[in-house]
Amino acid sequence: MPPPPTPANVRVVTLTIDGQDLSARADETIIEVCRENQIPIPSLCYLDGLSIWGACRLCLVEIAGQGRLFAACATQVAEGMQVLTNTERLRRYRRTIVELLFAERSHICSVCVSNGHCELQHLAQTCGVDHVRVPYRQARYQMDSSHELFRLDHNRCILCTRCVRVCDEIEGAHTWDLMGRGSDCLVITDLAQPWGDSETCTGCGKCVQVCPTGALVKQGTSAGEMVKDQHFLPILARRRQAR
Amino acid sequence: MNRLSVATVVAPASLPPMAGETGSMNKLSVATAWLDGCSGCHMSFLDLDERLVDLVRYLDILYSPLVDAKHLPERVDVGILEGSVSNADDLRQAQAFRDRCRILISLGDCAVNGNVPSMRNPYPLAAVLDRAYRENVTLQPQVPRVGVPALLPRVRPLHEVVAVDVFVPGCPPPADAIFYVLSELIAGRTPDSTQVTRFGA
Amino acid sequence: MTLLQTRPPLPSDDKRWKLVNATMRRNGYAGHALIETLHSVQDAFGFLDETAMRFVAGSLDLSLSKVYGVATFYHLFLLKPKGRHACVVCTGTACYIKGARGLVEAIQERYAVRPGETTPDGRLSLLTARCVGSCGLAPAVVLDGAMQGNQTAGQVLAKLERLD
Amino acid sequence: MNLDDLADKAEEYRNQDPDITHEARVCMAASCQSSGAPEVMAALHRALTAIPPPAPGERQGDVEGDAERDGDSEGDGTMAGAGLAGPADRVTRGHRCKVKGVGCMGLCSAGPLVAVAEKGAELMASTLYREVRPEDAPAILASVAGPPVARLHCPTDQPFFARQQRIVLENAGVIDPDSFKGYVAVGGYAPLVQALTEMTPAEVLREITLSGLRGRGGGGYPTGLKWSTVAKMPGERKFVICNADEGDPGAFMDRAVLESDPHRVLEGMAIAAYAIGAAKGYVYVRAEYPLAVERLTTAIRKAKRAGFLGGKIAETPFSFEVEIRLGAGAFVCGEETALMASIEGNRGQPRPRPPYPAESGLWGCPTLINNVETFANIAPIVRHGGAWFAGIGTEKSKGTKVFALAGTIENTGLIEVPMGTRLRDIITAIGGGIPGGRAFKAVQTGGPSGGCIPAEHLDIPVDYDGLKTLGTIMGSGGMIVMDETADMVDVARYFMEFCMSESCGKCVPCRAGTQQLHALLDKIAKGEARHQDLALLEELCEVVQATSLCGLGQTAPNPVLSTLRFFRDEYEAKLCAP
Repeated sequence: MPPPPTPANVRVVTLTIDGQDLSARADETIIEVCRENQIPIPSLCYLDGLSIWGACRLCLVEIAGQGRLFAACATQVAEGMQVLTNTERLRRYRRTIVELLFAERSHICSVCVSNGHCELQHLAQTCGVDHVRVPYRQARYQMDSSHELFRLDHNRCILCTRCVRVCDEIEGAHTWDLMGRGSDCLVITDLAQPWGDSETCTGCGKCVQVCPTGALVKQGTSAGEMVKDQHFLPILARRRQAR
Repeated sequence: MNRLSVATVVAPASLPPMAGETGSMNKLSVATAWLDGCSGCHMSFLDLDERLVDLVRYLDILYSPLVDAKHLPERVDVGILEGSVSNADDLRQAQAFRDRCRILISLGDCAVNGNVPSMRNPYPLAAVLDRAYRENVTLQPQVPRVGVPALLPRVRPLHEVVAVDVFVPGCPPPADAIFYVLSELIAGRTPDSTQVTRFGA
Repeated sequence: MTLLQTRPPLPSDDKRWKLVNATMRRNGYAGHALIETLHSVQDAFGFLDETAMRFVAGSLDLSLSKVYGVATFYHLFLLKPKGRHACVVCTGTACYIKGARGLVEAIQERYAVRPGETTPDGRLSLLTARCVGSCGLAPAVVLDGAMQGNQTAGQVLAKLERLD
Repeated sequence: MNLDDLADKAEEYRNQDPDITHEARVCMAASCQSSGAPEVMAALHRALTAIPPPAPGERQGDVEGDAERDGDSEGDGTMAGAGLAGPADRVTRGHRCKVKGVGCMGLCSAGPLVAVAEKGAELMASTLYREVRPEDAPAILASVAGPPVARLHCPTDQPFFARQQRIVLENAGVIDPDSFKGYVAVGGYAPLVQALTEMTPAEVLREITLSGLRGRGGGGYPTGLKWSTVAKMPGERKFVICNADEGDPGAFMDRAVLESDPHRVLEGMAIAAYAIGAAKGYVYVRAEYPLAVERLTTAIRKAKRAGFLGGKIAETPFSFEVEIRLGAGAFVCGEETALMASIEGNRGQPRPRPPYPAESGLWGCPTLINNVETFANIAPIVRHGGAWFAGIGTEKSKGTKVFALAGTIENTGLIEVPMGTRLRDIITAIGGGIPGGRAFKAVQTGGPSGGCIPAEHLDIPVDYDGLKTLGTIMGSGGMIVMDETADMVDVARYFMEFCMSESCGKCVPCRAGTQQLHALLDKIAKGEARHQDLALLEELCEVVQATSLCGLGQTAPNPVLSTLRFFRDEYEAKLCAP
């Protein structure tokens, strides 16, 4: 699919990413430019087609002349910008963040229906996480199997809010939201009632498809069987935008 | 798109030649044991099949469930532990391995991250024992205490109780991954197992 | 195409709903009035129950999960009724340095309630506050709305014992 | 209305009760209220009426309380049952005295405080009484015409008062915070009228920039620069927000300012709105400060009625409305993007910046956010000029700073000192040192985002940059003093517990990282940690600091890093064998 032509009022800028000279539309974010140019940059909360959340902090990059780090998903490119996406420091931070996620809840890959198709699991491998240095919290979270089609396992949720956003922004139901705060945050449907009792859920399953882990899955899948399909998202997002 | 699949093995196609093919003096001594695990990682080791024959030219397996020796030698080059640390015996075994092995390998998800055994951790130990030995038992329910090691309050990955040098995650780690790790050690290099395996692999 | 939103009727003829409704009306039933509205529900009823959250969500045209998400984000909002008496121990830095933890522990031990909980008989809620801004009186306790400065565990327990 | 008209008004209000010569001012700020000020106030009223009536020919004091000061009988005397109301006046030996509720006088640990002063005199010129009980009322009133009551006397020439320089707090403890006329009488709203009638917005911006004022909320961002940026932003709708979500445990400066001089803050906001072109403002204030909310509400109502808020202020085309928004117990809402999310009725979760609020803030419009103390500095700057303000303080930190002194220190309370005052002066001279003969160990500044300063650095001048070099921050102004008995690992754990439970849960490093840091500190405090735990602690601190989404997470490791820097031995002493 050819990229859409640049609108007349948007400038084109040149920048370097990891030493590569690139051009980009001024309204693009760093992560979009990276993805276009096959520069790998890890992310979990970012998903093309959904609004920017900026919370997983995995896509942080260094920008020359700036003391702090910037989230590639939330930072627009600028003329002459020099971006580094893969420094030793960034790799170290990313590794630690992935470890923090693994330690926060119980992600036991071997018995997960998403085993082999999980973005968190994949990230652990690409970020070089062969073990988790911080202690596992071992808190106990519930499962919700009340929905006839889908299942929610809070133990595997990383609170990326992709489900919340896709439900609100694409499906328009806003069945999902977050409750609580800090590590007590949970994704909820309606007034934190069982998913199957939800009056607002349309059962469309978009939340399941965008979920990066095994937190939201189809009923009836067993270990390793849950393969997600997100191809609908950019298409629907573009069509919604067009209106 | 197969970005979620395990990377292809990059292990050396053949093992390095050793100085003086017959010189067993240069072999790496190896000890293995399983703690709280299913032995699947050891089975995966056996899945090396004919490559085992190649490996024993470089390795001396001195102590293992796979061999007859009953005592862990005082000094061992490479220790390989499968399984999580769940009871008092596991803890003793782990400490003994650490004391006596130059390089300690944490093999498989149970050892690396607690895996299935650690799923009891959110529950108090007493509740776990009750569930297993009283609630689900119809005949003479009782918690065994004699002749079995006491369970630790929490199941822990190996590196939480002793220092670990090499981590090989996977449930079980593929035979190729084990082969790669051992080959690298034989060649005197530090293996990076994320090239060949991952959690849950 | 315009789809008109219909606002739900007041949940009952309890006069307090009119107060809640007035807050929403004053804000033009705009979604951004959610927190203001939840404050007025809590002022009127003491806590937020499901009926109230459904009514507010319907009136402001917000989703149920959003209302619940906001209500549980802010620690001041209670989803369960408080006890007849509320004992708030300030755990701000000054109070902490001067022994607030001891006060909490003493109450916790005597009444078997943890901070945020209410005794089973509904008599006493133990709460902690981040800082009640009376650092000059540390450690401070707010008992049923009245500030008590420079407290010891003995003093606080004695006061709690005297409550009905 | 021009400045002359306002000056006439002020003169009129000052001379409203020409017979009154003295005032007995009772501190009715929250701290004194909780130590019994309302009872003292009532006793003083009773004592006034009990004093024999004046000799024939002298005017009978209006014991019922002049129903009003602001011609607003409904408004005054409605204070929280606390009764700021009902000033009564009576003659005592040729002097006429009235009882008046005022804001914070500073020395909270000695409350309830009562000051007897000539009408309109500043705090320093008053006779101050400490720890006043209701039964002391007759003696205090008698002292209006006689010598001070020695046993209650709290000299105002002691360093606690003498070493202060009150700009932000100049009216605190002097005027009745609920009285609009009282504020105008001391020159209030003249700077606003001056700005509206005699200055262009650009001129206001120039004075603020010239003053060198930096944000008092903690960051120390140059106020003039912030205002200019918002002013330059395109867009019809802009907003001014006053951040009164003072959440640092151990900080109560903003609360005292709002409770003592609310009009001052509103005036600062109005001047800002004029300078940047905003027509609407919000004060986001903690619901935990009911008294501040009430006084602010009263002030807004009265300012609006008098034409200093609302449409066509001072008969100029400038309009400015202010609304109060209540927080609901979330520390993170002090972060500006979280605060705006909360005003919009959402969960108070921050979002990545840029875009900064100046560009895209409340409902996507350019928004100016300053804290209470920053706004309280605006009126004096406009009145005396930016150059005057720039003459106070140090090279890079101008003006004064209000601090809340607390912890194990003799004088706890609120102080205002010029920037650059040595920390030692604040603690030993103003604060009166450590009670009980114990030794000073450290002072914590900047709350959960700050750090601890040990004894060997007490000679540092307190300003934004000086504190930064010691690994702490100015913060909003909390200063917690700790004596030798303080356990620094425990202090670090306390602050980490705070950050952990106040983390909004949005970004991973803050949500999960503070959890892990707290667990590690707990392990160390319990003596169960090893050397590698300490190394992990430091590494995690770095990650949380560098990768968190907002200031809460980015600064959460500060108390740990700072105590590690100065008290590492305490950590190491708690480690068990490696």
